[in-house]
Amino acid sequence: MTARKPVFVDWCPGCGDYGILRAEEEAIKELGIQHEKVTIVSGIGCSGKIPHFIDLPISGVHTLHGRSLAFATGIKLSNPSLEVIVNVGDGDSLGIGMGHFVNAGRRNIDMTVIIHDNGVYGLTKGQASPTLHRGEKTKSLPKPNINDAVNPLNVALSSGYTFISRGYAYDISYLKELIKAGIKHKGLALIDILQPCPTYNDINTKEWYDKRIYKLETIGWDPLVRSENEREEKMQKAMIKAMEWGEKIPVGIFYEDESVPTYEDRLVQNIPNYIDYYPAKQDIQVNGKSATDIKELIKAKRV
Amino acid sequence: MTARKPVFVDWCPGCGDYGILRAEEEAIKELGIQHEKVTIVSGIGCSGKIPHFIDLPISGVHTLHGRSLAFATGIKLSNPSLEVIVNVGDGDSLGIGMGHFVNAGRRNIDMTVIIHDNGVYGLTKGQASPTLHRGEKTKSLPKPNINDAVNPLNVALSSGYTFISRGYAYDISYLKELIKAGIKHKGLALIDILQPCPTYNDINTKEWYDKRIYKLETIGWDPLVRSENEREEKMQKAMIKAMEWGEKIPVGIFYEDESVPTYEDRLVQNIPNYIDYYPAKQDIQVNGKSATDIKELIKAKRV
Amino acid sequence: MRYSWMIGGAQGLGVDTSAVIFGNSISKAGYYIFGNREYYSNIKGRHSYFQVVFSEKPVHSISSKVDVLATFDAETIFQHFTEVKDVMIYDDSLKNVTVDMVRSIEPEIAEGVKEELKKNAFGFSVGDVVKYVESKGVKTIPVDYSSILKKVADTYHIPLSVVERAKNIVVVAISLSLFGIKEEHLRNAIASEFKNDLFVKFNTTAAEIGYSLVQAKYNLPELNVGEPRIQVDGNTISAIGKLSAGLRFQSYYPITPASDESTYIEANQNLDLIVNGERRKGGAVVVQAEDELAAINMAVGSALTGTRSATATSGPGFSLMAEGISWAGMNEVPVVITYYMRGAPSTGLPTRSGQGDLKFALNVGHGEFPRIVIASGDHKEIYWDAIWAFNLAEKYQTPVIHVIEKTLANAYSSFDEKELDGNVEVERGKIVKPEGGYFNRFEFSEDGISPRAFLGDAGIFHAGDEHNEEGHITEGTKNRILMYEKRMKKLYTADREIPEVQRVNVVGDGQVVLLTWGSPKGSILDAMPLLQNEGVKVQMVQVRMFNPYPSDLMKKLLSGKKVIAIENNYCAQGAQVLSERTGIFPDSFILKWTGRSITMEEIIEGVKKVMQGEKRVVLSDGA
Amino acid sequence: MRYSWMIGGAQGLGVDTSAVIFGNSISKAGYYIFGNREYYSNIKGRHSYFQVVFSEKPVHSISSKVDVLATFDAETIFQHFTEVKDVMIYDDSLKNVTVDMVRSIEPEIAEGVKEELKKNAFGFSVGDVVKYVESKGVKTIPVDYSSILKKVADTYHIPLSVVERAKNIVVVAISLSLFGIKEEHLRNAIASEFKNDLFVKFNTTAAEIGYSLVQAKYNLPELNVGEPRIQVDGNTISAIGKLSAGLRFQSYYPITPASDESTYIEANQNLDLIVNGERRKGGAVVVQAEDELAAINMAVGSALTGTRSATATSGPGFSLMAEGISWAGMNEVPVVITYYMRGAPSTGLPTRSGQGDLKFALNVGHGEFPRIVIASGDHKEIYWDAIWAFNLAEKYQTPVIHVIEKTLANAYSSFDEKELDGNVEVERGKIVKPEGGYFNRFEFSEDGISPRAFLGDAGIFHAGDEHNEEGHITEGTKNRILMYEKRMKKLYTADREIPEVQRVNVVGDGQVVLLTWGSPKGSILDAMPLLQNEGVKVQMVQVRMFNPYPSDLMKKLLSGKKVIAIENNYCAQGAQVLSERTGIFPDSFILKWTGRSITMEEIIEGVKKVMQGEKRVVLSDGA
Ligand SMILES: Cc1ncc(C[n+]2csc(CCOP(=O)(O)OP(=O)(O)O)c2C)c(N)n1
Ligand SMILES: Cc1ncc(C[n+]2csc(CCOP(=O)(O)OP(=O)(O)O)c2C)c(N)n1
Ligand code: SF4
Ligand code: SF4
Ligand SMILES: [Mg+2]
Ligand SMILES: [Mg+2]
Repeated sequence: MTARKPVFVDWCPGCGDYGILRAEEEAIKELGIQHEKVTIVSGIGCSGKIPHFIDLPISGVHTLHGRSLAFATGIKLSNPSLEVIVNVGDGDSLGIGMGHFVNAGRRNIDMTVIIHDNGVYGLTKGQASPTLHRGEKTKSLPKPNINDAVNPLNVALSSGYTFISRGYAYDISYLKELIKAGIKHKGLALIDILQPCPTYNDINTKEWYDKRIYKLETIGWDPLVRSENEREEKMQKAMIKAMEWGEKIPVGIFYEDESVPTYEDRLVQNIPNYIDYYPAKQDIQVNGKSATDIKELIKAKRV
Repeated sequence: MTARKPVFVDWCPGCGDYGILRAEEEAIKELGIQHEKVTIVSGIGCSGKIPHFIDLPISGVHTLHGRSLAFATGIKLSNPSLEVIVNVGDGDSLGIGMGHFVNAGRRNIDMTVIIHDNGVYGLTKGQASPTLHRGEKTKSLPKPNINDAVNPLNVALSSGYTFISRGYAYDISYLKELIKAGIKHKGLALIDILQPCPTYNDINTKEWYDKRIYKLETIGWDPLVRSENEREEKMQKAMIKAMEWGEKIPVGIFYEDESVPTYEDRLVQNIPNYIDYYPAKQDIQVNGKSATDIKELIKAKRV
Repeated sequence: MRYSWMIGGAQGLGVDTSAVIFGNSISKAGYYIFGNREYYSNIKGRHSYFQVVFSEKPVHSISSKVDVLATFDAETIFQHFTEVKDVMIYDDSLKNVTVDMVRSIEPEIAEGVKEELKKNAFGFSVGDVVKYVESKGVKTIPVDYSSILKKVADTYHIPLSVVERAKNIVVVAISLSLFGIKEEHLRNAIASEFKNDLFVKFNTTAAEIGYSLVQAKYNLPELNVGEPRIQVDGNTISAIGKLSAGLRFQSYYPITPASDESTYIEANQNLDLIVNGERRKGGAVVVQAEDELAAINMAVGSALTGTRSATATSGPGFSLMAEGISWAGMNEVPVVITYYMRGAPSTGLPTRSGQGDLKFALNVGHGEFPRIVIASGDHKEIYWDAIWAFNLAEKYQTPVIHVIEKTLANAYSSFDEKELDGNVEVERGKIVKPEGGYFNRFEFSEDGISPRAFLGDAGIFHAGDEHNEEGHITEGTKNRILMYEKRMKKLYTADREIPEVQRVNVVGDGQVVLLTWGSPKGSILDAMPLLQNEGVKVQMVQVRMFNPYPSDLMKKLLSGKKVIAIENNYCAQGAQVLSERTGIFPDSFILKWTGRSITMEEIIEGVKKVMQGEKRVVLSDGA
Repeated sequence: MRYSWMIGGAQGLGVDTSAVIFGNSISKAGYYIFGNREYYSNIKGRHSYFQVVFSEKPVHSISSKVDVLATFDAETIFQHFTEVKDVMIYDDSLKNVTVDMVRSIEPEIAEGVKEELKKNAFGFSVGDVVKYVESKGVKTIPVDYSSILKKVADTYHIPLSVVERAKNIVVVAISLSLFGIKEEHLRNAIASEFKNDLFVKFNTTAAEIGYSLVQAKYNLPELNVGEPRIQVDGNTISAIGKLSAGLRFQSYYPITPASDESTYIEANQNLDLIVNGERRKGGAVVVQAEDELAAINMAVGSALTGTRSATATSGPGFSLMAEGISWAGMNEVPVVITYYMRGAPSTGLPTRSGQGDLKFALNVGHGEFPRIVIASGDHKEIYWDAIWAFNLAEKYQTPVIHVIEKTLANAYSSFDEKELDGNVEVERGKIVKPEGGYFNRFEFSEDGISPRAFLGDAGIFHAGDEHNEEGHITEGTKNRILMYEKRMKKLYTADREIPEVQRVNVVGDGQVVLLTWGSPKGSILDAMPLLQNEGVKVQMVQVRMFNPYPSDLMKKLLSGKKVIAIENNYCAQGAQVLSERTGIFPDSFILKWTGRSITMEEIIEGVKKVMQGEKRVVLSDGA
């Protein structure tokens, strides 16, 4: 095992990303997954640097702005034995990456998507992100935000995500449990993390959140879809709950449904031995010669 | 006025697009808008050809697959005196174009988006589009559809569209009225049109729809948000209604809210004379010399 | 001996199927064929046509003129009457249909037709066209399709609408009868084409009637096919090559003319493997992505797991892949992009062909990194190049772009099955299996190539940012110089290792070089003996790899010769690359950008014009 | 006379501001300056630095060595100690800090530092570095920052944390005092930089203390500034140029180093217009798009309404624009893309500079269409080129790519205000105002340029598909040949109309040509007189327009000369374009791809090495 050169964690002091880093690292450790089997795929932004900062021999794929879900899809479907976690910025996933964000829901691959939701484009100096509300003027903005915000939870619910949750970066132990639940969930899990950016976002600060956040458990919320006929009702309830924003902001698991087959399950319908003999595992050569027998394909073209 | 060379309408016989063409043409005529002030922006697909087929001296901008909303945004914001209608395919708008579809909601520009929702990628020979439900196997598919469907109405509602409606391609007179209402609506209007594709989609056929479709008017549906405090409730109701799909399929206006300022309204906050003296109207040269006086900008850089 | 046959008709009416049946019958009679498909970007109603050329020797190109034109609608007649050389089969009942009555014909094309007829003092109806072609010595064969169809419908007591498409078979049968091909071959072709029993039956009846209508005019002898032959199109042979190479993941977004390749792979995704003598099943995953941004990045992600992965697209989709390709270059990912070139720019002529994107492919994505680009000239090359592409990608750990033009993608040709024989080498390059812990993916090395491990084997880091040997971001200048150089070095290593002769096809000899790449190869090959007959001795130099470019060999081959660049584009981009790399400029150009392939005759005429001093010959044959 | 000063410190601690204040003070004393900014892709904590070079004559480049290095942290010392020539100001209390204690320094860089110190038998602490530089004859000035700050804080009864950043001002004051610049200039610079009164006060106090600490060492005389001068960075001057040209719509997606341009435009969106003598307000709309796919297509849509529109981006965003640019080419849309090049490929070195994307820009997007590409070499050129870009776009109705490198975007220079004087010509090309009805947007014409009308004026049709004169789709071959040719012809028209001398800057004379483009211009200009002093007479040839390429002039200029290509990339892409267009190959190369600009000294040394026979000089100066 090669030693690791030191990697300087270069986020700003007080950044919510430190909380996410801690919670995610702990979650991986507590779940006892073999570290080398974990691949963290990230986008571009302050958030995108996270795999480099994790101090475990996991793999990190620091990809392109907005595209991490596509990379993750290729990775997970080619090697379903990997634990794939996708860390994305809010601009990354809901602005430039929105097309993939929605379409990933349609597939329900067994992965975990973690949004660093800070209301700004951090690494490009604080422009408004898609979750900043209209009319709000953070200290980084010269004029009040001109666009409306999207609601990531409801977009995810409308697109097929089967685990919908929200965390808070400064409540590390609670967040760690959420991440563990998301990873354990069989299907595509979303964890939208309220992540204060003290450098650019002086509206959604720690103080602001601290007095608003409450846990869904405290109101006896039951997110679990136990049978197909519960699905519609639970989804409607979750959607309405997800609209709550203002004086009170709920965190926790809004919705969870394991009755929808994952994309991997669906693939097995077409490729019976997919799970045991997935693409990355298949022998494609023997002594430098192709192992694939294409004779039948050629024969079908005989004249 | 130059005469127009004949343009052959090359959709398949029986295609729902003919109904949309008729309804849209009639809507424009009945609204009495000066034809030259209408710009129809379209994407790529069978649907994308529509501007060429409209037999009026409107303008047509037949753009790229998935990108029509971006073109339309540039057009409308540079010349808000134009009536901009965006005709898109379901693959076009909800697959490759989903990022723009959602982010357009955040702006609420005064335009009308018309989806030709046929469940397939028509022009590329019938692959599943994002609105085809999982497990469905149209005659064009070799295997049942592996992806879940998105719900365009709910994605639009979660993203800020202020007029949400659904039409049916074969009910031309009803559709025409919907289109008129969408055009008249001040803000971003969505008309999701159920458009049978007899060539590739043998599931969502005319027969299939005819026995399922009912009009929201018939159940006394009231889509209108009359004041800000009605908004949340009406939106929740619309979301739940929009989930109805199966034995009964509602068409009509699900939600309408004119209390949200349009992007143009918001721009006026920053540029007071924007509406009267919009970009396309401004004089940028006089006798070939720049009309813009940059002296103050330069002076601010003096040392 | 070389014959050319063409069938046309509105899209959606079975023209393709009938062309395949015709080609099959001809093949069964022992002839080699080459078939080219032309169609509008439309699902139903626009004009499409298919040309089949055949010979007792392998054929590689289409012709400007057709011996037999098989039609059953008016538009085909108007679009193609100037191309018939010998026989035109047509529907008698259409005699009074005029150009202006054909709504699907484009105004520009209708204008051209009327001009041509007017110039020769004819009217604008099908009847006039019949007279026109007859005046040029063409034999015309009127057919009463409706009575034939009625007879067929009556025989099986089925509605006329069901047998409508049997028109195709009638005209195919007439054609085969003219050529003197045994009816049995057609019967067999029909039997293997249609799954439905009733369809086999009524089409066979239609065939019999068609056959009986005419006498053999050409009397082609039945040839003896020694070796088994296959007949295959470019999309399919590319797919088979990829699977053979070990492709196990393909992501794509539907686009003409690329998606048929992915559809074929998915349909055949359950594969036969022979691993250490044991047979087992393997599976290739095919994902329909939400767009091409996703498609390329899914394929790149897949490659990181050690899977041989690819995507296939054409111009608009390729444009969207630029950023992802740049990431793959930066992270030294072996990924294959099969680039089906079509008529550009933008949506362009989406169902036609073109070679206008070569320099874009060579320079795609921001920044400097090795992009290996290869281009195939025919169906056999496509197969071997598809395999080559993966070996190059893995050996040099960089994206490989495999260029195939629409014309080859949709055309089919027949050739001896043994051309695909031979050991399929799977060279995976420097692969290691670390036992967990951290792994330095980007270790510096002499040849620029680092040992590669796969996700899951160890802690491995990647970044689109400049990174150190561990894959972590660093902005230090020393690392930057070395890491950048390491990536670029791989191109020099490749240049050193890949023999230049493998990168260029040279055929024939002579002071005049026809310099080309891609599909014009076939037309040149077919034209060369004919040119030689006319006393023009030419050599064909076909570039198969544009990066790393075979500069030394090209200098040696071209110095002091008269070089004629032949390409399906406006700028002669292949020649521009030559100039950049060698300083050599062609003397003259034969170019075509109509989206239609270059015909054999165009090569012959074009070369002759050049020999007479023309510097730039612009080709326009084909409707 | 030429001095170089450098300040460094962790990002987010005001290094930029202090460099601006320093530059301002120097400018006020009558000197021309050139300032370059280097920073990590990071918000807070990583090392950033600023070099200011000044002289009584205009300056255009940075230097390899600095006369005065102004520091207040340890990392700056470690990163830059080998670059100090004369004076190093440092924080006394850091003496025992070793390289390994600085967590933010990258491991690769720390290694290098230790190697250098070890080689010279020094330890690894700041104190050791002080000894090291002293051993090289550098004067070191220890400063007790904490007592100074305490004094400042006490004076105004404010917490220490508030005055923390006054360190910057202290070190700036010491530096200015060393140079002998009047304190008054600093005081004025502080007053105009800070809005907050208290800030002005305590910074002024800090400045006074700093000033008093040292004696003047250089005694720069106060110069008389005749004409007014401005001091401006590349982002800003590009924005001003665009507004001056009539830009009224800009769409963008945030990206370094492009977005500051858009931010500036939005901040100044309410414009002064003078229309027929009358003053009125105009407004430029700036839209933050959801991605660069949207950004380019919004700008293209805007252009269709007759608005002068643009977008600005850098590598990753430009990659995403490929498809949109191809549509704009196909539909002959005048749109300007300001392309800020940075360290590539992929995310690369996102805050550093580079010239690695030139060939991508020249070939961007699938298919053949005219892409006009111009590249600016300094701030004045940026201004005039921004205007030129719009005129070219509208005259030739095609996308224009204006290349500016990161180094110029973030650097600032001062120059005489009158350099921006002169008539700003706004040439809109063939524009017509139809009175409704249908309009043929794509009319064939001799020069390839069709009359253009705007959306709203008439029924106008566009399509990414090949289209006829009316803008409707057609796949006919005759139209295809003509319409394609029409588009390409515009490039020939442009080539004919734009004098080649406008496309190349030629400075000096001699048998040795330094061939370059973009930012190296400045370093070459500054190096030329010094080279001449050493007996090396060189000519600079700077290409300003890559398409249409000034082939004839370049042949004339370069034939028979010794050509040295100087570029900020690995492949010498500008030279590759030269070879493609003229068959001329440079004799040798001076290249740098570290993301840092080429310094004046590197040019001098590089040219000397080449004169001694080196074929490829790789530069590496700058931390
Ligand atoms: C295609 C592309 N466009 C733009 C950028 C520039 N960019 C880098 S980070 C960033 C925004 C990051 O914001 P967000 O995703 O919210 O992440 P955060 O920094 O807030 O964690 C942008 C726009 C890029 N890297 N790639
Ligand atoms: C970037 C890009 N990718 C792919 C295509 C190919 N393409 C043309 S039409 C089409 C699908 C159209 O489906 P939809 O949007 O549903 O429209 P419809 O034809 O059903 O009306 C596709 C994928 C393209 N033109 N551009
Ligand atoms: S800019 Fe904001 S999100 Fe980025 S590191 Fe700093 S505090 Fe965190
Ligand atoms: S393929 Fe379907 S959508 Fe397209 S024209 Fe035909 S019927 Fe209409
Ligand atoms: Mg963010
Ligand atoms: Mg569709």
